[in-house]
Amino acid sequence: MSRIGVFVCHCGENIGATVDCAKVAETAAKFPGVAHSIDYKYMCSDPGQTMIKDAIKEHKLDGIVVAACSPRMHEPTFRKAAREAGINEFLCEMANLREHCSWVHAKEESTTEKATELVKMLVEKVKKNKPLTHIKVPVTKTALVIGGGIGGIQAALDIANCGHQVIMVEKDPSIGGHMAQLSETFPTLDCSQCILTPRMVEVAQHPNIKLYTYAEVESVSGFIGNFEVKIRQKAKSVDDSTCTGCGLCMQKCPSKRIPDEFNSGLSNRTAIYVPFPQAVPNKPVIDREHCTYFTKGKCKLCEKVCPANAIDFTQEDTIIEEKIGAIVVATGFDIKHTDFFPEYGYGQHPDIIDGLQFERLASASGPTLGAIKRPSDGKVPEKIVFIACSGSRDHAKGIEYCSKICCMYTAKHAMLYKHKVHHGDAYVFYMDIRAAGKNYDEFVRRAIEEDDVKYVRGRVSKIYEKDGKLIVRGVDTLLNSEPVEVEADMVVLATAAVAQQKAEPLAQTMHIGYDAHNFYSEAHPKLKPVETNTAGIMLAGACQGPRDIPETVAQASGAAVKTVALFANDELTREPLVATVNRTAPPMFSTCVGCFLCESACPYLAIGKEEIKDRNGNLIKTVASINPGLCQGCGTCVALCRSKSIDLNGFTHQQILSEVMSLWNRREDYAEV
Amino acid sequence: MDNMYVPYMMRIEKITDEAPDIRTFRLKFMNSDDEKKFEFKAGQFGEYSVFGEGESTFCIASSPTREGYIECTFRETGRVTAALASREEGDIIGFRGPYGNTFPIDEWKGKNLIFIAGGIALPPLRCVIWNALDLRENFKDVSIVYGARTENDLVYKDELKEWEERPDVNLTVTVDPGGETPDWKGKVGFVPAIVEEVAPNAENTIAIVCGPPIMIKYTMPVLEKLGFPVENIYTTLENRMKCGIGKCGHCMVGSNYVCKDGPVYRYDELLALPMEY
Amino acid sequence: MSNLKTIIQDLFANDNIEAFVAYKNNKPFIVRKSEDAMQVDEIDNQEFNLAVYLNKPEIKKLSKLGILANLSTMKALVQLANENQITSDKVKVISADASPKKFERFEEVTEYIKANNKETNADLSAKVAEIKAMSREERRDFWNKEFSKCIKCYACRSSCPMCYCTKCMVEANQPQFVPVASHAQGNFEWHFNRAMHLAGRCVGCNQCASVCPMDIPLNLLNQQINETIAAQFGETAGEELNSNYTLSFFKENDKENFIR
Amino acid sequence: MQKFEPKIMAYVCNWCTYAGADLAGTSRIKYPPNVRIVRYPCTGRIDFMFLLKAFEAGADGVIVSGCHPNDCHYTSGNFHARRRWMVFKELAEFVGLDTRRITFSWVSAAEGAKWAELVNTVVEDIRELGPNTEYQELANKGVNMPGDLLYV
Amino acid sequence: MQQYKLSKEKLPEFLSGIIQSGKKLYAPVENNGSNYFAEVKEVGSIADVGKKTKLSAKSVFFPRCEELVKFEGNGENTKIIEPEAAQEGILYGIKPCDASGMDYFKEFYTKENTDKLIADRFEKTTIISCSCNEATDTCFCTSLGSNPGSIKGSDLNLTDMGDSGFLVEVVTDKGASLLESYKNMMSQASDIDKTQYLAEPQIRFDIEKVKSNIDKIYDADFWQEESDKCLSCASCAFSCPTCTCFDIQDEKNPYESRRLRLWDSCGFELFTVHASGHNPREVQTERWRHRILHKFKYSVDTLGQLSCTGCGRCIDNCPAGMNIIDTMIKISEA
Repeated sequence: MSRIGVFVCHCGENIGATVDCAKVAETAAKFPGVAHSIDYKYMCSDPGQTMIKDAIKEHKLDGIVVAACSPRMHEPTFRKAAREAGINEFLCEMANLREHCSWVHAKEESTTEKATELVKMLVEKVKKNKPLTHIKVPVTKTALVIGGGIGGIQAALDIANCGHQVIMVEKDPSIGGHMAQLSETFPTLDCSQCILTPRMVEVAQHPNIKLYTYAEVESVSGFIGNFEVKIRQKAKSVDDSTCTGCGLCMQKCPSKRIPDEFNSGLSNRTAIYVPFPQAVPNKPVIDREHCTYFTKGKCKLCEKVCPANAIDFTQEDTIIEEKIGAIVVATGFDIKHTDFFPEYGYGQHPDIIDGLQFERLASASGPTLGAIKRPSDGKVPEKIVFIACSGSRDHAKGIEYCSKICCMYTAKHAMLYKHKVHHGDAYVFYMDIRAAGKNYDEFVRRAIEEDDVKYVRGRVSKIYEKDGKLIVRGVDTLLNSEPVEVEADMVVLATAAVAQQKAEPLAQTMHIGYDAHNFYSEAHPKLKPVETNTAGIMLAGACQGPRDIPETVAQASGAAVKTVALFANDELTREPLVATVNRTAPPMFSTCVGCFLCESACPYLAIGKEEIKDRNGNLIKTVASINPGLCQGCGTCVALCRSKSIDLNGFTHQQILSEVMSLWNRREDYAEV
Repeated sequence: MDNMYVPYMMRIEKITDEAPDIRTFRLKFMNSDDEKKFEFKAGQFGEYSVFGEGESTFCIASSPTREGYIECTFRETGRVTAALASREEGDIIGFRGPYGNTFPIDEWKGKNLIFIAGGIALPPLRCVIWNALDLRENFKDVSIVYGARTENDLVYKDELKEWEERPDVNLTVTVDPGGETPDWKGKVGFVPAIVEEVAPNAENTIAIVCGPPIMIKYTMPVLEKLGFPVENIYTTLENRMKCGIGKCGHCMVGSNYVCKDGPVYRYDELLALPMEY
Repeated sequence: MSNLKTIIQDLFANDNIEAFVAYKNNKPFIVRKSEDAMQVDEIDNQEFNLAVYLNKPEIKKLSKLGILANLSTMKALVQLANENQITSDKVKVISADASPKKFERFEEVTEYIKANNKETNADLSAKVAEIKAMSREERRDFWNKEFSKCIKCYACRSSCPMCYCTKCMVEANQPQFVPVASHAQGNFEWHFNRAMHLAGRCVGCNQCASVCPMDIPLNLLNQQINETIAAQFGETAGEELNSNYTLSFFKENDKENFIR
Repeated sequence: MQKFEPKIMAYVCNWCTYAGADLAGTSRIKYPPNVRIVRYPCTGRIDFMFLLKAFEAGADGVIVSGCHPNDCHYTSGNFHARRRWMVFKELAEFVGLDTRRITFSWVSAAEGAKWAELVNTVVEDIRELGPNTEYQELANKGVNMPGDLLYV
Repeated sequence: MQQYKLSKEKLPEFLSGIIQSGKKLYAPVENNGSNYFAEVKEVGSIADVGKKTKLSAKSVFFPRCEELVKFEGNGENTKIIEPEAAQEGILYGIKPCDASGMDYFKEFYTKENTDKLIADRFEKTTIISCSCNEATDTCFCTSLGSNPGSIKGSDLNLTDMGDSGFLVEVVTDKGASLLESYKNMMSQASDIDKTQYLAEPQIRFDIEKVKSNIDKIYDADFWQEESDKCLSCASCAFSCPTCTCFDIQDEKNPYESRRLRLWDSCGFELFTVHASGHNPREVQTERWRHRILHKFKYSVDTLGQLSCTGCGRCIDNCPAGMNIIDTMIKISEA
């Protein structure tokens, strides 16, 4: 039989006034397996803890039950005491006599009786407790940052500045992301590139950051602290190490009519290109889809002109394998394009543009060098209409959420327009103005009040062309929903922010959750906003949902801190309260039959397949195995397992059943009612 | 009613931890009348039980020459053994027995004895080893070859030392390759190989072999090669048993109820049985 | 020679199968050698769900085999595939109908099921409804009476294509959840457990009831659960590949009107 | 001999209902002492067998309670539990178990008052129903009975 | 041997006399279209004894769940409580094949290491068998050298003679003493030969050939073929009149515990498995062979008699259509 110690705490008067603690201790002493039982005024006090430690040694106890307050309060205290006395801390259990008994019941015999039974339950449970050791997982102190936008840049720099290695993967030829495309930023109207490019350079030059541009994450395996990732480095066709970035090749390239992604299609680029002048790295890649050599089999002009002999048409995609300990996902967002809107002409009219296109028009480095000229004929628009909530908050379009940034950038756009075209008229159609943020509402008010932007509350039902003008037809809901028509020269749609096209497959690669709109899910909406359900994978920026730059940067720093915190120790220590799949003697090896119905129930994707092989390497059976690095111990798989092959440390079938059975109700104790 | 399923009440007098998960209990009868009536011989076994958890079958590991108590050694593998393992000194458990046949130790007078055991199978032999050692003058050379997976898995470590030191016992202890620590002074290798190495003289020698099926399988040919006639080799079977009295059918091998007609078999008797053990 | 026999012999010759599960004299029959194919039945109305043989250890360990499958066998095969117990590489499926056809992939099996699915459990549904209409005490007494016959021979378990655990939970004894004994509690908990463990997995072949030597209508339990699951979650076992298992899957708007 | 006092077993999850019951304590909300709480990490951990085992142990009533949907500490344990309970409850009713003795509920960490109210209601309901002897009796039906049709 | 004639009308009177005498009467009763042995409280509930019951009558002597011993309290205060003694009873309506199975059963449990619990029930139970007028197509008692009028294992034997009533044969003293109080209902009938009324099940295999082959077929090829469709359930063993195997399991609550004897079957995969995981009869072929050899060889070795009575229940109840007759034919032809 076991040797259990029972320690009943009076908690001053808190328990003692209602429960007869001495009697509880006295009765508990008679329970089978109880070797020592005592009550004391304050168990959590130093003398109380000393008493427990001494009793453990003196009575050779192999388990203790402290009957005191809620385990949510003092379990760590008493487990520590147990550990200090030389027994495994998981051989300590608490009976909740305060919150669940003395504080909620009257001073009656039945209350003491309940207290006694609560102790009995835990005595029976602790008899079945097994010593557990904390799970230690080694940590590879290298972080992977996916995405080289402002979120990724911020996270990478923060982590790298803490002395840890960072690998950054960017799908485009240059880092910078959407922020590099912006002209000015709200609410300060400072130049976006001016604040971003120094940070891009910092990334490129940081000794702790390894940058892979024009690369994508191919696969992720492993678990927190121990991921293995395969990165596909797409063939650049230019040897980075020899290319000097002189740009001769781009001047000579004959394919010059390729829509420029950086300028949102408002200008063209060559097949060998750098996306923009301040690109990092500032070395071109060949876009094989449009390159004459790759499409038609001859040209090689660039090769001929390259003074450094850096052009290499034979390059192939390579797979780079890296071992990493944590991942920061900062893949950003995309926007809906004008072709999404039938009511606005399916993007057929060149003068109906989206927000990013307007950013490029307004940008000094843009196709018009910052002059607001309409794409169709290059004329300065005299009257311009901005339509907020284009697609957002629209159930009919399947986008119920608010894109969050549009109110602010629309105000910014209107202001930029007014600053550049002083005599022009700017209209903004909006649903609500959401300008919560430091100096945000003031910014919008400035647009309306100082720059005389005309805000019309109402939706635009239709835009059509008439006599070279764009007729914008909407309603003004503040004026009794009267129809409004504006004859505009140009229309800017603040289109909905949506998840990146490849967000879903990437989430599946990493096994992280995502919502119906393919934005990635945080582990907890309030308390774990930068973590995902997969331990060791953090989120930064708009991949989780639309957000602006300061929020993205703040979150990126948060994700960086989570990563650095993980890297603070060589080993990751986790509570051992995890599920395990049993292993039995051969020839069965495990009672698990490998149905893997548990697999889909695990919210943490902690359940994997393990192949059991004989000495010759022949497969005997495939069984479930639970990665203790990922399991959080909810026990859903345990309850699902039909053959009872999975059990949960700390809450085993044996422990719980013993607790339940200890409450056995003796019928003969009752009179008939 | 004379109910054969009613156990004796036994008190655990002493618990010895032998190896990881392996313990020895020394049991005393609660009722002195039971104790007086009780008699057993080397090779017999019993059903040890925890009330409400079930019965488990182990040999009696102590020698009949040591009176006043019985001992059993068991490994924690299932529900009953786990319940037994959680008992403390002074606790009460149940015991039924003795059951089964015995080693014909009287017939071995004047012969050499070699005991060959592997792992947790030393307990059945320990009974007959002590029985022989307590009647040492009846036998000529006594040798013991004992092997376990690792050093830590060896049971009766104190007694191994005692046998080691006795001049009239020739003890060879071995562990499987990889199971030794740097200080290990015994042999390294599997039991059959060590038996071959020790090469006991087969003449006028009785070999008593007990171990896991795989060890038996490879040791027997070695003994035959060394010239042991099958009639001079004994072993004891450890089939699954429930009742111990030849009724429940679990231990049946051919028409033999191992619990009643065994567990001790001479090798030629064993060869006559179907290979269902 | 009939089509079926030719197909079986062909499987032995060209697909290297080691066994073929079929019927002989209306009973299950394992064809181990090509020439034994001549003995199989050609009629196509047998009820026995042969999929259960794929769980038999001696057959499970074979590397390749074939099986004659009626509709319920096919559903069981699909469900077994969903539960990672068989693969189409290993198991060749032949339809048990007037014109036996070989399916290369389980996708074809599901198509066959869709095309040929029929509502066969109308009588059973009626019986379930009848029991549901009883008072609680009547229901309790009805089942007590039925379970009292159970001798725990486990024919229900052995004959169920979805009962393939190598060690059934009644044989797990640390702790012993379900009493081994065939007393009222042991029987009740055994059948309750079996029904729960088949929830969302039972393909409705009714084999448990038809093999029971004590004629306990065990299929009523499964039918009741199948009906609950169909009504509450809109799911049916064994009809689609990779369909989510009812109990390790959820929808946020699952019904919860019984929760306070 | 005592007067019948219902014995209620409560299977609760650690993060919501256990904490809710703690809150009832810190708020000193009184409720009857008939309830014994068994702590689980999550309602997802509650094997349906434990519900039957509560009956075997002679519980007159059982409360099963966890986090409200979407509040699960482990994100989805309660969703899984909810499905399982649905199937369990329907089957239990079908085989004639007295499901009035099992109460499923959601009590969050903030709902101390709801917890106290729940215990009050359940204790009163079960007091009405009387002792639960039916299930415990099963253990002796069919033992030592010659013949094949035992407890018809 | 004494023989009496009992008219059809008097039979219920005879049986209700037994019930009234305070003895327990076990007889076939009907449930969902099949017959089972159970205690009957009134004669009217006895089913047609001509129909084979689903299970043998062994549950009357060997209940499927029985307390071997009970323990009250914990630790030092543990009290051992032994089961109560059996009650006097009559088993009526058992077939001759079943009765001879019961004879084997009794022999097995009493010959060596007597199991007092089972012996006590045999001692206190009088067996009245009823000869078969009709056989089913799974009956093969005649193939084993027995016949549908066999009196082996019976204390009294009844043969239905149609309109002429029943022929009552007194087999044992126990039978005679039971009849003592009811003799007035019967008339002497020593000259009747019951053979004419008996069913004539076809002889399916040559038992002599089986006996001569049984020692040499252990390694035969047909075992796999024969056992291939076996699903390892226990419906054959549990319905068999001579399957004696059992399991012992403990149950407990915090106040008391009990040790139960439960039916078990050598067909279960886990029946023989060792604590180490090693299983001496790992595949079903070995288990089926053990079952057959136990019936036809091992029981002959140990008790000098076959332990198959030809009742055919294993064939009737097998989910997979296993047929012991097929195996016997294979053995006889080996």
